[in-house]
Amino acid sequence: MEQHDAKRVVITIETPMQRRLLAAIEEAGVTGYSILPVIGGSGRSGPWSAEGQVGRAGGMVQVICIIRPDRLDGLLDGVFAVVERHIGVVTVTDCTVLRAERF
Amino acid sequence: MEQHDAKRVVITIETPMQRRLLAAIEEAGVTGYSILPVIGGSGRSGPWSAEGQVGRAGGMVQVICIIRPDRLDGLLDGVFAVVERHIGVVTVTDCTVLRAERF
Amino acid sequence: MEQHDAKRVVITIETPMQRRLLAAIEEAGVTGYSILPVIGGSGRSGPWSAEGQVGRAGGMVQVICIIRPDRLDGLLDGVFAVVERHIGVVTVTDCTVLRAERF
Amino acid sequence: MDGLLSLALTNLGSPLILSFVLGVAAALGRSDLVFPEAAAKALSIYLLFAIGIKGGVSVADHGIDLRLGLTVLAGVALSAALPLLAFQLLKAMTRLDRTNAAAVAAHYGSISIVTFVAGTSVLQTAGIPSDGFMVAVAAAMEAPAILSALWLISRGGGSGAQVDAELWREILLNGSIVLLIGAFAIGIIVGADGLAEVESFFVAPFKGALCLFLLDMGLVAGRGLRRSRDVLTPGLLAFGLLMPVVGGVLGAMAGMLIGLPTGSLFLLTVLSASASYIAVPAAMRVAVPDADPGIYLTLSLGITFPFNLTLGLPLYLALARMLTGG
Amino acid sequence: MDGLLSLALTNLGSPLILSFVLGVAAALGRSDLVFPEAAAKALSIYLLFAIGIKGGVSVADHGIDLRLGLTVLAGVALSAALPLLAFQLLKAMTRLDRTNAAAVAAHYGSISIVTFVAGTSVLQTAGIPSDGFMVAVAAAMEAPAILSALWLISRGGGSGAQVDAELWREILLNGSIVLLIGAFAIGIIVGADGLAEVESFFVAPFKGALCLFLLDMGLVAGRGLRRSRDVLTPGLLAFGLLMPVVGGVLGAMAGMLIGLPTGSLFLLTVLSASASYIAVPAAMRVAVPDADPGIYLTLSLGITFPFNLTLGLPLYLALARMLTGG
Amino acid sequence: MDGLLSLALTNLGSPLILSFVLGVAAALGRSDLVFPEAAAKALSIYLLFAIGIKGGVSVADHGIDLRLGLTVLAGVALSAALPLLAFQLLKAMTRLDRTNAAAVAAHYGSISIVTFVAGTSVLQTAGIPSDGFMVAVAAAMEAPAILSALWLISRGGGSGAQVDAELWREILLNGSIVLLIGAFAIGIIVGADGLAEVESFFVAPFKGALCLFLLDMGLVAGRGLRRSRDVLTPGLLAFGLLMPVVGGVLGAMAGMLIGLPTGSLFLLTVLSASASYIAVPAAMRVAVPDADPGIYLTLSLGITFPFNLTLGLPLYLALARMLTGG
Ligand SMILES: Nc1ncnc2c1ncn2[C@@H]1O[C@H](COP(=O)(O)O)[C@@H](O)[C@H]1O
Ligand SMILES: Nc1ncnc2c1ncn2[C@@H]1O[C@H](COP(=O)(O)O)[C@@H](O)[C@H]1O
Ligand SMILES: Nc1ncnc2c1ncn2[C@@H]1O[C@H](COP(=O)(O)O)[C@@H](O)[C@H]1O
Ligand code: NA
Ligand code: NA
Ligand code: NA
Repeated sequence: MEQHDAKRVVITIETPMQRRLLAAIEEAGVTGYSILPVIGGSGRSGPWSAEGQVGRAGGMVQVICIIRPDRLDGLLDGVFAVVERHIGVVTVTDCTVLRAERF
Repeated sequence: MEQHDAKRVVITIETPMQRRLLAAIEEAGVTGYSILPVIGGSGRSGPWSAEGQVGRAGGMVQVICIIRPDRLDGLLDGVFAVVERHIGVVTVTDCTVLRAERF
Repeated sequence: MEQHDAKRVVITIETPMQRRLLAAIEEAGVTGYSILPVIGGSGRSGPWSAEGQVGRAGGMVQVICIIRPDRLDGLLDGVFAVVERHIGVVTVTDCTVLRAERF
Repeated sequence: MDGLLSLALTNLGSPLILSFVLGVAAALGRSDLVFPEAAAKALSIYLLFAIGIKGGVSVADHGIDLRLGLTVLAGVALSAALPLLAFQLLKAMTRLDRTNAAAVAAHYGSISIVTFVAGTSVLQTAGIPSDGFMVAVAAAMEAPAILSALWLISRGGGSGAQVDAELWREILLNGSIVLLIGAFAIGIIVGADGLAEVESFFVAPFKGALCLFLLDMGLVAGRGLRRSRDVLTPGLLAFGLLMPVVGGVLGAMAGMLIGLPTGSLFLLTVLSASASYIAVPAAMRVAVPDADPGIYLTLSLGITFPFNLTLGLPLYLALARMLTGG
Repeated sequence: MDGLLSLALTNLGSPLILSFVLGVAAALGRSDLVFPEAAAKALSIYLLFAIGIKGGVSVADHGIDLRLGLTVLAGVALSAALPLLAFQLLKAMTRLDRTNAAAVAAHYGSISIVTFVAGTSVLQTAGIPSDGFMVAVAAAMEAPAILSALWLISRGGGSGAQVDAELWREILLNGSIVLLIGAFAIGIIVGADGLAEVESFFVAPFKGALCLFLLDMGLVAGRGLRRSRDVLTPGLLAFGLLMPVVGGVLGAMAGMLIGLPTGSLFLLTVLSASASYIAVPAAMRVAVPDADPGIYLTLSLGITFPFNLTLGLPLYLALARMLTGG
Repeated sequence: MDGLLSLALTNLGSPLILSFVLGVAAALGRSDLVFPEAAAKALSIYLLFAIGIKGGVSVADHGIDLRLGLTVLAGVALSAALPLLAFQLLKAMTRLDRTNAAAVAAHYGSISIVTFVAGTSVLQTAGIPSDGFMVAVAAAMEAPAILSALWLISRGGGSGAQVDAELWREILLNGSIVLLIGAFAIGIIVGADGLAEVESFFVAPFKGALCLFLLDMGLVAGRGLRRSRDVLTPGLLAFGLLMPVVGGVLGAMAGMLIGLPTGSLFLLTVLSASASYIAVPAAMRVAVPDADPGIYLTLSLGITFPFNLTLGLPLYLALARMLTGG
């Protein structure tokens, strides 16, 4: 099966910032992403869990973008502008994809 | 800790196709996978969110298979037959695992 | 955007062991992780699904740690002690991160 | 006509419809009000079980007669025939290709159980009785439409639809049908005495629970509309408003032929007028992946469902009353 | 015997049992009917809270006497002793190794709160009163069985069980116990007046809510059975049907010794006959990871739970009536 | 004073408060009792809808008068002014920097709808009527406090808060406000007749449902406290107990000026005394990410909410009675 190089960008961010992050992603010309729920975690601001929340203020989501390598810089710039002052983790991994025409 | 090379195959697919995808994976001789919920996303067919659904038609799941590198081609062939005409994203990443005897 | 090398460690483990795994992770000096729900899967002990459960005994979660490469061995040792006798899958992937000072 | 208007106003002023309107408004205003997916599913299980058991108990009370069989048959025939009609209308009114037109058509032959439930609620408010077996008719009308649509597609040649035994099992044993028919059977077995034991859970709070469910349906419909504005051509919009009326009239005529009383004739009208947005979309995603869900979901959930709920129900009730003199 | 049969039929024809049967049937037929996990958890919180508060209010009304203490003691003793008996039976009837046999045994010493709840429902239908403190007995019987099983394993040498203080805290403060005992205490404090305030939430709709919960339990049990057919040897199956009866008889005898009246003796029988499928499996996964959950979950949830619910309850009631002349 | 004590005891002995206490205790004891997130959200939708529709129906019954407008105005003024006061208190009592102090202050100007709901429940038990429009006052008080806090921050220079039109839309159309006001409008439209249709869902079971919700709030508050022990300096703790009383007294005085009767004056007191833990934290995360949620959530949810629920409510009722002679 033919595979093509791509980048897998995973952004873990607070739920209240989700809408803004997606807007930034789309502005960077990336229209493909998937959102996964995060039910708990820990970081510099201590541990939290979805069950320990009443509002959505404390929750997080994971946004995954599979992109062509040449779009990486544009995406990261846009994402960073949103994440900069907020908590959130951004990782980039090399991967390969089937059907490269879709990215 | 000793680590062994492996492949991490992630398939994002519509919920109505989940049963068929798992059958194809098993037919390819892969018996290990984990399923993660996807709560929203965007692609060529536009954005969607789990909260904007009444039925299961629109939802997606992420199926993750950790496999020995030599099983990759068989798995991708089987997966592709299911995903081909359907929406869905397939990525492959190199990784290492503990306890290689399990894969 | 400047990126830094890191390791992405993903541990899929039974819910009843979650608390012990997190304790082991923290003991290894790693304070950053995110927990994602797993809604089903299959392995040597056969297939399962979150909907087929009454208690939490059968469920699984995915714990993701992004760490500096030099912390990998310590983390894996701690994790392995917990996972050893239990079902659970551990994978390690190379990745890059923004804001390395956070890890 | 005056009666029709006041009927429409009564319907529009009921807590049920207002809850739906609130949901649509919140979604269009992009409020972050959301109904957890799990809660919506749990509510729909509750509603299906409640309506099923009540239908079964009513059948246990009144006995089974020939009407039941005839009405189920009529339902199956309507479900199978309406897609053919819808397909012709779509060819005439819109530019959809064969695949998309057939996929949309399937939805209009099948039914929306929530519209049905809202219909029973309208009957209850108006104090009109109906046959308990209409629940079974509803279940019987879910699937035949899918068959017709697949036939329409295969007739057109092309890559065709991918249908296997597994898909048929999924369609016929989908959760809603199993729950509806299962609860119906339970109702027949336990009868009025059995229902009395669980009345304060399944009967008394029913309407209030339906309010919250319709609030969620409103949110879903509103969000769907916001997202798919571009999809909606005038032709599609007109179809989404015309087809339920056409289907409803045919359903009412079938009810006349069988000699159904007002309440049941009304419900058969409602079933024929309503369009599926749960079972059929799932089947289409598997069997006809090339059809665009943006089109069929927007039509059935964004246009026809709100139309039926607000204006359709009083219209169909007036029609049923006129036809039966009830 | 005639009375027993009619009792069994009444039980089988109740909405509760039929809902369970519907769930099992849907799962065996591989319907995609699913109950959202969150809804099932919420329902179980509701049921535990309701049964706890009602028990507490009843204790507040009738006062505490020596019987309470004696029955709790009897419950603890039964919970600790039944695993030893179950272990011997398993050794005789099956080929399970020591670890798996002990893990299974733990489940049969502990209890199933849903079976208990269904038992109170049967009593209510039959119009037989019972002591409110039986809720506390249920809570007290959850954990001792685990201790016995761990002792059985450690006695056998080998790698042994991994038990630490943390695990004990988890077992003793597991959600069900805390909720049951907490609501029980609330019931004692607020008494009948306090209960009246929340009656139309916790009392009236209780049975209907239990229907939906049993529907889900049926789905879970049916799915479990489908998946683990291979695991079930004739010996295991026989154990899963025999052990509850043996446990129930011992529970009934203990109740006789204490002099419990019909209702409470019945409930002690039910608790002894029932097998855990929530607290004990979780504890076993942590402490005895080598034991196969496919075996103990299939037995307790797939065999013993359905048996108790359908045939066991009427049997135990007949037994309780016979023994107490009630 | 004797009356106050017995009032406090009645409140502490109600199933509502005891459920909350059970939740706190379970969390502090690190039980694994958890309430599924989806169930908590569904319950809060139910509670908001129920309280909104009841308020609307009551307004439909009694008509609208000048008092409504005046009270809404008073509410807005209190919401905008209390943060300024809170900010000064924080500067005097704690070492928080400007950003954190302003973020905390915002919470105390805004309101906690659950505290409000518990307040209406206390009124109902005491048999004291209140104005239905207090629901609208609650909604009106949610947002102004945020504005004041942002002004406090921007006045201090520095990087400042990031506020855009999008954020304002999110704040003003947040789910709770839309639901509360929407259900309130539905209540006004459908009136008492409409409410009667859904009474056995929205009215009768209300208190019991609130019990379960408070159980969850207790779990959340307890868990929050366990996690943030280190954050809580004596100064912060004192502020968390003092500020609600100060806010409450100001609210009561405003109510006196308008001439509100006992019940409504009590509710205005409760709103002023309560602190937000849903809408404001979300807004702060977006606009003032540098402020530490550990501080403001611990204070409002871990200290002030439990204080208000247990001791505050009877205190404010005694105050309201004293001031109005009611
Ligand atoms: N190293 C990490 N690996 C995985 N997730 C992390 C990591 N650091 C932070 N997170 C996630 O991001 C959230 C906020 O992190 P922080 O801003 O460091 O408090 C945490 O609660 C985790 O869910
Ligand atoms: N580039 C991508 N990265 C991550 N997820 C994607 C991507 N493209 C599509 N998806 C997911 O797959 C779904 C369907 O994609 P599509 O078939 O392009 O509409 C989307 O809604 C996303 O959840
Ligand atoms: N190769 C694999 N890839 C992904 N997930 C796996 C794999 N093997 C096991 N799992 C997950 O781990 C669980 C337990 O695996 P096992 O111990 O092999 O039964 C499975 O149910 C899956 O959720
Ligand atoms: Na139809
Ligand atoms: Na037992
Ligand atoms: Na306030």
